[in-house]
Amino acid sequence: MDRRLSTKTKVILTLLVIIVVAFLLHLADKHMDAYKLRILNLIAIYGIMALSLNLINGITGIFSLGHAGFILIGAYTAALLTLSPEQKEMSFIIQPIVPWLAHLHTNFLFATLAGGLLAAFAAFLVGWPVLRLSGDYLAIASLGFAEVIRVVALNAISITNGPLGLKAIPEYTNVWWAYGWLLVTLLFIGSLVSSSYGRALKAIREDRIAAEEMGINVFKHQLLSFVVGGFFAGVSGSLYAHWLTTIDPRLTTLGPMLTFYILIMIVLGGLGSISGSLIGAALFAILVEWLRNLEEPFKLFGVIQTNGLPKGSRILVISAIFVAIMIFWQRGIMGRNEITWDNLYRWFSRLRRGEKNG
Amino acid sequence: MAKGEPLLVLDHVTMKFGGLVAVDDFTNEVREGEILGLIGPNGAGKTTVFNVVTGIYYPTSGRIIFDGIDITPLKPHQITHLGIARTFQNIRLFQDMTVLENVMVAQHHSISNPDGDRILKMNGKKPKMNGKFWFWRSVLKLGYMDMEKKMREEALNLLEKVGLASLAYEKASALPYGQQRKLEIARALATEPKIILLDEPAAGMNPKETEELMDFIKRIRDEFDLTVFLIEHDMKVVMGICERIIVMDYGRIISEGTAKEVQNDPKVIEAYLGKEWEVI
Amino acid sequence: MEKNEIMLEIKDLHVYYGAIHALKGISFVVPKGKIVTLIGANGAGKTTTLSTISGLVKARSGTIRFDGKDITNKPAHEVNRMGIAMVPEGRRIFPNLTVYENLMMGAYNRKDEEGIKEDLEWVFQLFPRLKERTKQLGGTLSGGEQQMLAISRALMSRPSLLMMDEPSLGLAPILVNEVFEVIQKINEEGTTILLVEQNALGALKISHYGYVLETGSIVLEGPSEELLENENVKKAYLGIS
Amino acid sequence: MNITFLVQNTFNGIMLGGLYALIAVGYTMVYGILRLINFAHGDVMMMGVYFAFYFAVLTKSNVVIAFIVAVLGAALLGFLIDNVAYKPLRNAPRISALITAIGVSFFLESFAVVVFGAIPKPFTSIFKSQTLLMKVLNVGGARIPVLTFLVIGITAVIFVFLFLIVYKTKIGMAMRAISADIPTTSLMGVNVNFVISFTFALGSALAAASGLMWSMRYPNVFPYMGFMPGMKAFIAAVFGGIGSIPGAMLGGLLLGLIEIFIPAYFQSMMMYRDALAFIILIVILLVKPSGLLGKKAVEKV
Repeated sequence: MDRRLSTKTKVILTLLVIIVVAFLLHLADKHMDAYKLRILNLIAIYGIMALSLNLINGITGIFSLGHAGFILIGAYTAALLTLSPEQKEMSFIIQPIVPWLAHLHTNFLFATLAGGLLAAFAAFLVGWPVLRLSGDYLAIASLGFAEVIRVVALNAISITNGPLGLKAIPEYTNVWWAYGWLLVTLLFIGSLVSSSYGRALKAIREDRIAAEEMGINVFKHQLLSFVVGGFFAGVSGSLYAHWLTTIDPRLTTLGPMLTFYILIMIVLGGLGSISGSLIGAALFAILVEWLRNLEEPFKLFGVIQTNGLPKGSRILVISAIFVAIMIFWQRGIMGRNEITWDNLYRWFSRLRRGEKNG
Repeated sequence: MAKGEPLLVLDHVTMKFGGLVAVDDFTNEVREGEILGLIGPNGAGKTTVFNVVTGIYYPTSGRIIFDGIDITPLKPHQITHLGIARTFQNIRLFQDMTVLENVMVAQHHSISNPDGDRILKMNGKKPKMNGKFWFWRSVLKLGYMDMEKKMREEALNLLEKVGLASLAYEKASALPYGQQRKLEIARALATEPKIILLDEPAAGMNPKETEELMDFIKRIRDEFDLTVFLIEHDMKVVMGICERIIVMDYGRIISEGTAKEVQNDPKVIEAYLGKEWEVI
Repeated sequence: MEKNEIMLEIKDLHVYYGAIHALKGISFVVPKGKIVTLIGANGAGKTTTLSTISGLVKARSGTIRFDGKDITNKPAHEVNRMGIAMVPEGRRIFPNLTVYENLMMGAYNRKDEEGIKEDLEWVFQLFPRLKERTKQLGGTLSGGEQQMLAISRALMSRPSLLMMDEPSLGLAPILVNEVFEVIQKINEEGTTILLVEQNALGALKISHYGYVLETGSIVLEGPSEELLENENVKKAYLGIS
Repeated sequence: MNITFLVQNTFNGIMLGGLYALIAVGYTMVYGILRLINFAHGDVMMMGVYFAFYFAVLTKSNVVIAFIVAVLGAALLGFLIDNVAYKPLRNAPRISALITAIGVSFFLESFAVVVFGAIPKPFTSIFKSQTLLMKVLNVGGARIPVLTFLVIGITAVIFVFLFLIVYKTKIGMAMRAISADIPTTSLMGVNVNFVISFTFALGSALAAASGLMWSMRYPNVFPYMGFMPGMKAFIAAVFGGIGSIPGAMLGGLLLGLIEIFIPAYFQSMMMYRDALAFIILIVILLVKPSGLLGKKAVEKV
């Protein structure tokens, strides 16, 4: 049986949810302490990263490991555009910044858009060769491209300030920017996935050859998915840069480590599920922060005083959980299912019927 | 095009893989409106013929003409857009998608296949795509919902015709084997083909299902105004519904004709049915 | 058939591939020293039956007894060690190994150097053509030679039961003849054989007993001579109408 | 650009290439058998180096003993990783195994951070006397450290052993058979899972051996030290044709030479040395995906 709500009802319900969430965010913005607020914003940033990678990996079935490269491009582009000319002059101590970039200065919205667009363009350039490969070759090649991007960031000193990175980036990322962009990402990717194009992308994931034989231009659709994912990765990079306030091209900040974090989020939430990505991102952000406690002194069973576990233990715990998920619980929290109004409606009506019968 | 005219022409088509000649100088045609059978022992190169026609492989030499257009250099998605649909020997449904979605994927080329349209226009034919900018229209929902509704109705309509309407919202993987075969045919029909290539449609079916399938193939041929080109192992099916039969062995055509003619061809008996021989 | 001579006994075997019910409770026996044939159309479940016996595919329910021991769902390498060898469909020669190495793979678990040497001589006697090609890579052999190698490789484990999946498939008619002759010869030298064939005519001619499979069930059985005379079999599988 | 310069760089290139080749062989053997890119391979190499370092520091024993312990320890680690993480996923989609491999890599790195600490350790401090390592020979004007000869020599010996195992023993034959066809190999009575675990152990031992020599040359030991050599070695394996052992050797050697020679002649490329390897990878994948010595595969429809 297919039970569905009318489109109108769904639009109204969605608007209602947006208003309620906005109100809650408003309350959080007013009353939460700065630390918790930062975590709240991080959840939104991770959410955008996870959604964009899931579009590529989970929905389209392209196993890309190059996400950090696009995020890096977005982060650097946006940060260079919002940093004041004076600040740029001050921090570029190894080599002075190139003149055309020194005085380029825009507001946060344009900087973020520019970051997204440049990342999308990079995705287009990278996708063109990489998408001709298949399976794990593609994974390695995309990781390789991300590394090339990182090595360039490390060495193009007059543009990126090399290993020193960019400092004193204004902390523009607040609840409204973060969740505003998350909403845009969610609506865009959600709308794409539920359209005929989304079905085509899923079909490519399920069986590439059959999809081709059904008249789908597989390469073009994969590239499309790659570019859209790249755009939002760039956007998330901008938000991330203006959240961190300091960025550098180390292996652990905007390198493969970040890609692996995002991969954990989408696997945890369920590869191929949009709502799963959001859940995965939120859980990951909270888990990582909560595990910070392990590294602080704490009392075991309330009695034994410990000095806390050594630094890095939380990542160890997370990676162990990750491997365990892959072995025992590959589908993650949502599998490929979605939380949609129709599904909720079906679920509630079943629940009600069940109560009547019982 | 009138009934009986050649619709799909294979002209000296050869396909080699390394040293192996899978299809060797294949020349024949499929005529408008007919049900043509392609038979031969395992490994005779039958499926390779389908793969070459639908663009999975480019032939090593030779030409393929469909509806007056040389499709030899074209890509699979372009060829599908022109009107050739197929099914696979080992069912290749989109397993994790619903029955309805499987059919709707096959409609996608009607809004996103400028490549195919270009070929049609170049050959002076009517383009098939309904308008432009569908990517942005579908994401921003600008006039897209009507299209979605139309596609959905057409898909449900098609499922009704083939008798799968009641399973529209089931996952394809949850269908019994016979129904999966049927869905694969329905999905192929959703691309609105002129010709449909069926690769062993009766494989794995019991005699009763096979019987139904034969009726089904004849019915869709008439209802959808189709030409059917099928590979089959089950001699009952081939002899029962094919108006003309091509027999292949070692990549070559060894015989051609009606069921009766082929059955009595000694070359066919030797290659396909096993030769009488003496035990030591 | 007499009970005490039974080498392999299948009882009510059910096998699933995902949702597909591939074997729907088949039962049959292979008596010691005989050739038994399974015939049926493509997709009837013949290969599945052999794969389940050899341990490559897991049975959902039912039992497989070999020499009185239960071997149901034992891993493939243990089944092989108990004395069952298989010639898989499509030969499955190791293309990157030499002919000699392919044969040695067959004898993987044997330690008796002398016995291995003896059997090597034996298979070279059966297929003199292989002897000239011991140093060649398996992948460079012709289809017929690969089939000979596949059979020889299986024989190198000195099995008490030899299972063969479509040994005549894709071979030129003249080679088909040769392969069937060899199967008979192997059987005459004491190896029990379970044969799966699409070439029903040839298979029934050399075998003692046959079973007809249709979509996962056995629909007919009997001594091979009787099956050869059966009207339904003639029509469906022998192409004689 | 004189002959001395050429000799100098050739030796450096062969040494680096040999080290890549030793790691690459592990990738190629595992890939050949399971079609799995064992992301954790570079990290196994890192663990091997830490094993040697801590064994030498804690027991104050001879370096040679520490090295042997480290190689055996890495082999055991490889065996364990296969059994715990990959074996349960043998029948899962290949991409699941790949993700798991990334997780294992991640796990080993953070394990090293927690247990061994994130601060780099000076590897050569475990050598009681460093005179031999420091010694430099004069070869036609070029100054070649003794270490370079040592590394090239040991690498060559290891490769001879590897070839003997893979081409002259029963288990080596089984390994090659598995890489062609797993089910058929099990029909021959081979315990496939055991052979696969053995392959992991062998590859891990070779990676550890490479890591130890690597650390004598670049004595900075830290938890992420396996990442780059691991990636490079993978590239080397693809370069030579993944799945082929001679290919991995050739690919490793060529990559080492390229990485030394290009920056030597074009100073400005020095900083982009790491990017170079990836660009080679992408070009190879696009132009000849089967690599120099690999075989072309036809997709079955």
